[in-house]
Amino acid sequence: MTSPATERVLRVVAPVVVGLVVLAIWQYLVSVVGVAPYLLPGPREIGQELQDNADAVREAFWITGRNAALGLVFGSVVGVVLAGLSAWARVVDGMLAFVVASLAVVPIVALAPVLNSMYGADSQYGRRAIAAIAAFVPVYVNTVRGLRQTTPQHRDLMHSYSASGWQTFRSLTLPSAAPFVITGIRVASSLAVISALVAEYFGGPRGGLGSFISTSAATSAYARAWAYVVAAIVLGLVAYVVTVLLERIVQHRLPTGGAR
Amino acid sequence: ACGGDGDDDKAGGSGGGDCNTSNDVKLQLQWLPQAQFAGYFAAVDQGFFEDEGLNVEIIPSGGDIVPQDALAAGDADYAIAWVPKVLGSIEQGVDLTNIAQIFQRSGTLQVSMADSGIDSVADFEGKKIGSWGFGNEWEIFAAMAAEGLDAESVEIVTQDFNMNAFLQGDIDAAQAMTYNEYAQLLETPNPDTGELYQPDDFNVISYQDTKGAMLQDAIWADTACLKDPAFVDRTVKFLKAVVKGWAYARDNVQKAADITVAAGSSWGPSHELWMANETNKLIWPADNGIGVIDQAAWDQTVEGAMAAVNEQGQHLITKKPPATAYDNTYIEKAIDELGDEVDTKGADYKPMDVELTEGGN
Amino acid sequence: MSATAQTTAAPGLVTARPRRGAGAWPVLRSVLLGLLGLVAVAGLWEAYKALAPEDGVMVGDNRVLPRTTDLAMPHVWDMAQRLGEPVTGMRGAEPLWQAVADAVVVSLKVAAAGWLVGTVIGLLLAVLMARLRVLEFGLLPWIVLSQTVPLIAFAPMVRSWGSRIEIGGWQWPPWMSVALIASYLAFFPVAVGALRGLQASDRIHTELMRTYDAGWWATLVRVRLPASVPYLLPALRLGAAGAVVGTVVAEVSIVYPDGIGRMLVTYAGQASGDPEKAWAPIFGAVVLGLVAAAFIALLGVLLRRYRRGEAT
Amino acid sequence: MSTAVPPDPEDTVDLDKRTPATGSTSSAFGAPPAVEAVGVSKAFGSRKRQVVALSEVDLRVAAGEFVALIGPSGCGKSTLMRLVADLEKPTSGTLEVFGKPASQARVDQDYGIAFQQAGLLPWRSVAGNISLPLELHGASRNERKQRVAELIELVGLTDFAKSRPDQLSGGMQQRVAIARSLAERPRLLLMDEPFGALDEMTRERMQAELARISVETGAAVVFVTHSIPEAVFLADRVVVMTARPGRITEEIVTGIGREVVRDQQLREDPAFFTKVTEVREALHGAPVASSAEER
Amino acid sequence: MSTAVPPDPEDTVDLDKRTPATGSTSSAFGAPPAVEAVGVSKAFGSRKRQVVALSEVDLRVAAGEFVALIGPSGCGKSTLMRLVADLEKPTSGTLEVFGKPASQARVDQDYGIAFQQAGLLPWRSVAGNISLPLELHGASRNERKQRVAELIELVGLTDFAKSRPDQLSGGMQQRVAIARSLAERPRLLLMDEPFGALDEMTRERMQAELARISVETGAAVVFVTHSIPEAVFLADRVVVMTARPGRITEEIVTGIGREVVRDQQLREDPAFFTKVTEVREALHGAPVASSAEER
Ligand SMILES: Nc1ncnc2c1ncn2[C@@H]1O[C@H](COP(=O)(O)OP(=O)(O)OP(=O)(O)O)[C@@H](O)[C@H]1O
Ligand SMILES: Nc1ncnc2c1ncn2[C@@H]1O[C@H](COP(=O)(O)OP(=O)(O)OP(=O)(O)O)[C@@H](O)[C@H]1O
Ligand SMILES: Cc1ncc(C[n+]2csc(CCO)c2C)c(N)n1
Ligand SMILES: [Mg+2]
Ligand SMILES: [Mg+2]
Repeated sequence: MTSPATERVLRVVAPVVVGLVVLAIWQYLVSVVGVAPYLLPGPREIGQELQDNADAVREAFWITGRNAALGLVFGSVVGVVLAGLSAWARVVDGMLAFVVASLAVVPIVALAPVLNSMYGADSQYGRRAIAAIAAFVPVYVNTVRGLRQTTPQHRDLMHSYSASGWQTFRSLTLPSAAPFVITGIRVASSLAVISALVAEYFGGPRGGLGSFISTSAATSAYARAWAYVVAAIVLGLVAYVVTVLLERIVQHRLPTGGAR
Repeated sequence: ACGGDGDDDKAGGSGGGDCNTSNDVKLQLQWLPQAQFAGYFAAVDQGFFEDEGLNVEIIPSGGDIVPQDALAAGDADYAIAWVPKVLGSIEQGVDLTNIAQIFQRSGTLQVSMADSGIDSVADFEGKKIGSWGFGNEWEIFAAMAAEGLDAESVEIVTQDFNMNAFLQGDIDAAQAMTYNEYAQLLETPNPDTGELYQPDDFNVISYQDTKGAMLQDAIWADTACLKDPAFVDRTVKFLKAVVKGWAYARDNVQKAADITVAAGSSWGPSHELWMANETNKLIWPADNGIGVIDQAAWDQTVEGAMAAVNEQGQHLITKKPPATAYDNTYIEKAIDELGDEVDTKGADYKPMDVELTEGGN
Repeated sequence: MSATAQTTAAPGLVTARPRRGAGAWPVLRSVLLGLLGLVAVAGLWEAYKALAPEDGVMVGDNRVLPRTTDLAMPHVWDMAQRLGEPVTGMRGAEPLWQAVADAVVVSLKVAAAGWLVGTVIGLLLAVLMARLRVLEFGLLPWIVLSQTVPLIAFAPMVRSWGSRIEIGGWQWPPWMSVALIASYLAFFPVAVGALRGLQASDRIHTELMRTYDAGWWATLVRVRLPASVPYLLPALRLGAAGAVVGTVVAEVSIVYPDGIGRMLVTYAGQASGDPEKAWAPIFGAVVLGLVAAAFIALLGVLLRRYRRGEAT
Repeated sequence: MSTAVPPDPEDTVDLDKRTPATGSTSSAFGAPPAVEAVGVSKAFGSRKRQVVALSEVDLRVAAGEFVALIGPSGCGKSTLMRLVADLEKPTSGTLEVFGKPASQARVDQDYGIAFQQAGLLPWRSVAGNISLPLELHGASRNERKQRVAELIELVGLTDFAKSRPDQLSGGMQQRVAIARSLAERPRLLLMDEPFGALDEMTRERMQAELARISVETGAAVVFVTHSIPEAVFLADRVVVMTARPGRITEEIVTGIGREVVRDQQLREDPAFFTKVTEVREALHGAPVASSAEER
Repeated sequence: MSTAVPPDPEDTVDLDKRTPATGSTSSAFGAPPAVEAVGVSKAFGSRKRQVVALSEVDLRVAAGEFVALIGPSGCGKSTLMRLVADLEKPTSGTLEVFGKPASQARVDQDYGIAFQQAGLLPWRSVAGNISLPLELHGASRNERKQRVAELIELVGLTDFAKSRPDQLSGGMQQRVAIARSLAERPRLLLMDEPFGALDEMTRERMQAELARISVETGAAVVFVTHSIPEAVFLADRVVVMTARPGRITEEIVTGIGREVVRDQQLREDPAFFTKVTEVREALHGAPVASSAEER
C-alpha cells in the first residue's frame, strides 16, 4: 500500500532503474567480460552509431512507425468490431473461430510474400496489412473474452429494459470488456511494431528500420544494426506509453472493482 | 536479450589458442542446400573428404545466420561467404582470411522486361530497382557508383524469395542469380502466351560485365588459426577434397544435381540441374586453378566496396582490408599436392544445355 | 414467441434446455461452424477474385484491396489440387500434403515445448509483478518492449551459445534453441494477460482472505488465480499462437531443417513458377495453429467452473 | 412521523367501509390484469440434479393492485418475479402480463424491476445509474436531469449523486436501485426485497413513498418481503408461499384499500395487527401465540 | 417454536435477577476487551470530496459480550466493523482487539466475519465455500468434512452442499456466508446484517442458534442489524449510531444476560418491549408513540 504520490514517482523511477541495471550489466559484459563486439556491441558503441546516423535512423523510424501505427489502429478497430459481431451473434463467433485461430499463427515469413504479391512490393500496404493482422489477433481474442464478462445480473437488468443489442453493447458490454480490450491493445502495440519491422526483411520498399537492421547485420555492422534496434525499442516505447495513457483514461472513466 | 558466457577475448571464436585441428570439420554454407554448393556435397558423397581422413559436417544457413559470424564465433571451421560482405565484417573487427575463391565470376544479374528500356546500369536512374538486401545490394551500389549514380537516384525495393514482384511490375529491374532466380523466371508461364517465359522476354544486365562486379562464394577461415601448422595441414586436406568435389560436379553435372537433392535441397530436378550447370560456369574455366584469388578481381571488389554508398549514406567499408584478408598459399598447396590427379583448371570446360520445366519441378 | 407456446405438452415433464458443455453436440456444432467459416473465407476469396479487377482496387495511387492475379491469389481448388501432387518431379517424390504433414508434426513438438516454457515464465513473471507493484512498474514496460527487439538481434546468439552447451555426453539439440526462441514470443501475452487477471479479483474476495490472514500465496491460489481465468484463457491462447509463430520464425531464423518454417521459405522461393505450392506450408501453419487453439479450447472446458456467469 | 400523538378514534381505519380489495381500485373494470400466471412451474438444473423452484403456481395481479409475496428463503419468490420479468422462461404453464406474453410486456417496457441485489453498474455514478433506463429509452437530456434529481431526492442521496457505487453503503446502494426501478413510472413494479438493507426510519419513509407512488401512478406492484408487517402495511393482498417445491399456499386480502394513507396511524390500527397475525399463521402453518407482538 | 402456549408467568424474565450485562458474563474479570476503540475516526476520499464515515467513536466490547450496532443507512456501521477487522485503517484514534492492535488480531485469527454481501467464491460449492477458512488454517480433511457438514446442517442447506452460489437464492447465499464465519469458532464474531435477507422463521432459528453459539463458545459478537427487536433480543448492549458524521449517540444495556435462553418467550416478555421502545426512541431521537407496535 503506497500513497498515490510515491506510486506516481515509482511508476517512472522503477522502469528507469531496471533499464539502467540492464544497461550496466550489458556494459559489464562487453567491457569487463569481453564479449566480442560482433556478437554483442556495447551500449557506448551503439550510442555512437546512433549519433553518427541520427538522420538516417530518424528517417527509418518514421517509415516503420507510420506503418506500425496505421496497422495498430486499423487492426484494433477491426478487432473490436468483429469481436462485437461475435458477441452479438454466436454464429459469427463460431465462424470466426477457425479463421482467427488461423490468422493468429500464420507467421510473417509466410504472410509477407503473399501480401507483397497481393498489394505490390512497391507499396507499404502489404506491411501495414501485416501489422494490422498482427494487432488484430490479440485485440480480437481479448475483446471476445471481455465481452463475455458482463455479470448475469447486469445482463438481466439490460434485458428487463428490453435494451437493444446496440444499447446493451454500449452501456454494459463494452464497459465490462474495456480492461480486456486494453490488455489486447497493450499486446497488440508491440506486435504491430515488430511486425511492421520484420515485414521489411521480406520485401517491399527499402527505408524502414527492418531493412537496415538486416543490411547492417549481414555485414557484421552490429553496432549499427543495434542502433536501428534501439530505434525499434523506442518505437515500442511510444506505442506502450500511448496504451498506458489510453488505459488511464479508460480506468478513470470506468473504475472496476478490481483489487489493489 | 543479452548476456555472455566464457569465450572471452578471442577475436576469432574457436581461434586464438584452441583452434579445432581435429578431423571433425564443420563447413558453414551461406544458404540452404542447393547446387550452388554442389561441389561440397559431392565431396562428401564421393568420399573425397573421407579420403583425406576428414569427417565433414555441412551446415546450411539463411535466415539470420551470417556465415562469417558463425565462423568467427567458432560455430564452424570454414565458411562460404561473399567477399564484399566479409570485407564489411572484417572492418568491424573480425579476422578472417579468404583461403579459396571458388567462384571466379559474379553470378548476379539485374533483369528487366525486354520492353522496359533498361539495358545498362546507367538506365537505373529513377527506376525501381530490386535487391534482396542482406548485403546483396552493395554490388548494385558499386556498379551505380561507377556510372556516377548515387543510391538515392533509384528506389531500392526489397525483393523477397521469389520473382513475383518483378513479374507483376512492382520492380523495374530485379536482382537475380544466374543459377537461381533467373531460372525461376524461365520456369514461369507467361500469361500473355500461355508458354514459359523465354530469355528474349528479358533484358539481362550481368554485373560481371560492370565495374561493380564483386567476388562471390569463397571459403573463409579464422586468420589466427592459420598460424597453427596443424590447422594449416588440415586446411590443405580440406581444400584438396573440395577441389575434387567441384571437379566431380563439373564432370558429372547430373549426378552432382542428384547428390544435392539427396542432401536436402528442395528444388525440382530440372532446376537443380540448371543450377549445377550455371554454378560450374562461374567456376570454370579457372585460369589460375580453382580457388586461386585473382589479384585484379580482388582489387576491383575492394574498390567497389569502398565506392559503394547506400541510400542512408553509409559505407560498406571505408578502408582497405588488411593483407591477411586473403591468402592463396593453402589453395595453391592443395592444387600442387593434387598434381595431375584432377583437372584443376577446366580449360576446356563446356557447359551443357539445360531445359527448364514449369515450376522447376 | 407467445407465452402459450412455452407450455410443454406434458406439464411436469421437464425439457432441459441444452446447456453449454453438455454432450457432443456443442463440440460438433463449433467444429461445423468453424469449418463453415473457413468455407466462407474460401468463398469470399473466389468471389473477390472473380469480381475485382486484376490489378486490385485502387483509390488514387493506393491499392486498398489486393490484386487478383493467379500469382497473387491462386484459385482455391488449384491450391487444394496441388496438395495432392508430388512435391517435385523427382521419381518417388512423396505427395505435397505428406511432406507438409511431416513438417507440421516436427514443428508442433517444438512449439509445444516452447509454449510450455513460455507459459511457465510468463506466469512466474505475472505472479512476481502482481506480488510487488514496484516490480510491475519496473518490469512491465520492459516486457512489452522486449517484443520489439527483432529476433535477428539475438537468435544467432541463442543458436551459437546453444551449440556450445554440452553437459556430460548430452549435447544441446538445435530444436531446443528453436523452442527457446518460441518461448520468447509465447511468454509475452501470458505475462501481460495473467497479470491483469491476477489484479482483477473482486475486492470482497481478497478482503475475505485478508480476514483469514491468508498469506499472499494462499490468496493467489484460492482467489486470484481462479478469478484470473477469464484473462488467462485468451492469454494462453495468444501464447500458443505466439509459440507456433515463434517456432516457425525461429526455424527460419536459425535454419532448423525439418520444420514448417524452413518449408515456408523454400517454397516461397519457388512461388513464381509454382504459386500454389507456396500455400501448402501456410496451410500447414494454419493446421498447427488450429491444433494449438483446440488445445486451449479444451483447457477452457476443463476450467469452465471458473468461468461461471460468463455470457455465451 | 413518529410523534407521540395517541391514536385518534376518528382516524382508525374502518375496514368495512372500504371498497373490496382485489384489483378493483384504480383500474377500469375489464382491463387486463397486470399479471396472470396459470399453472406456472419452473425447474432448474439437469435431469440428474433437478431443483423445482416453482410448481403449478396460479397468480393474478389486477392492474393497480399491490401484491406482497412472502415465504421462506428459497421458496421461489425471486424466481416467480424473474418469470414475470421475462428473465426466465417457465418450464410449463402460461404467464401473461397486461394480457400479453411476458416477453412482449418486457419489450413494451410495462414494468420496472428492483433486484434482490442492487446490481448497479460500477462504472456509473449514482446519477448515471438512475438515468440508465431513461437514456436507453430516449428521454431528453433535460427530462433525464430533472427526473434523476427528483429520484435522488426521493431516496435521500442528494449529496451522493456523483459517488460511485463502491463508495456507498449497502443500504445506499439499495436505494439507488429502487430509484432506478421507479425512473420510468412503470405500470407494474417488481420489487425483490427492496427495503431489506434499510434501517427502520428510512424503510418507513420508503414504504410511505412507495404506497403514494403506486396510488398516484396507478401502478400494480409485486413486492417480495420477509417482513410480515411490511407486507400487510403495503399490500392489498399478501400471497404466502412454501418451499420445495415452491407453491402458493394462501392469499390473504388485507382489506386496506389503495386510498388509505399508509402512515403511522395505520401501523397502530388493531385491524392491522389482526391481519399480521393471520399472515403469520398462514406462513408458519399454525396459529401464533401472541398476535400483538411483532418482531 | 410458535406453538400457541400462553406465556407462563413463572418464565417471564425478571431483569433484576440477572447479572449486570456489560461484558461480565463469560469472560474472566480483567481479561482484555474484545474490542476497544478510542477516538476512532475514518474519512474516505480525497481532500476535495471527503466523506467522514466515522467521527470520534469510542467503543468497548468485553470478551464474550454481545453488542448490536444499529443506526441509519450510511452511518458507518459497516465501516466500524471493517476497522475492527483491520480491512481499513482508522484516520485517527486507536483500535485494539483483545488488547492487541487490530492487525495483530487479524493475524492471530481472533475473529470471524460475515460481510453485508455474502461474498462467496463463485467457483466453489457451498461446502467448498464453508471449508475455505478451515483449509487455509490447516484443518485435516476429516475435521473439515465433519465441521462443514455440521455447519451446513446448522444453516439448513444440507440438500445444497454441492450447489454453486449462483444456484442459490439470496437468503441461502447469506446463510452460507454465516456458516463460513462460524467455521472456526472465533472468539469474536463480526456480523454485518447477517439475517437481512432471511424470512422470519429462518431468521428466528438463526437468531436462536447464534445466541446459543455465543454462549457456548463464550464468543464476543458485534452484530449490525436494522431490526430493533432483533438487536434487543440478541444483545447485551445496543449501540445506537447517527449519520453524517457517524457517531455513537447512545448505548442501551438490554439487561438480558447471556445465560437467558433466546426463545419465543423472551420475545413476549413485556420487559423486552420496554427495551425495544427505548432503543427506538434513542434511534429516532424522540419518544415513540406506541411501544407495543413493532415495525
Ligand atoms: N440458476 C439457478 N440454478 C439452479 N437453481 C436455482 C437457480 N436459481 C434459483 N434456484 C433454486 O430455486 C429455488 C428458489 O430460488 P429463489 O431465488 O426463487 O428463492 P427466493 O424465494 O427468492 O429465496 P430468498 O428469500 O432466499 O431470496 C432455490 O432452491 C434455489 O436454489
Ligand atoms: N470506499 C469508500 N469510499 C468513499 N466513501 C465510502 C466508502 N465506504 C463507505 N463510504 C461512505 O461512508 C459512509 C458509511 O458507510 P457504511 O458502509 O459504513 O454505512 P453503513 O452504516 O454500513 O450503512 P448501511 O446500513 O446502509 O449498510 C457512507 O456515507 C459511505 O458513502
Ligand atoms: C535472406 C537472404 N536473401 C537473399 C540472400 C542472398 N543469396 C545468397 S545465395 C543466394 C542464391 C539464392 O538461392 C542468394 C539470393 C541471402 N543471403 N539471404
Ligand atoms: Mg430471492
Ligand atoms: Mg453497511
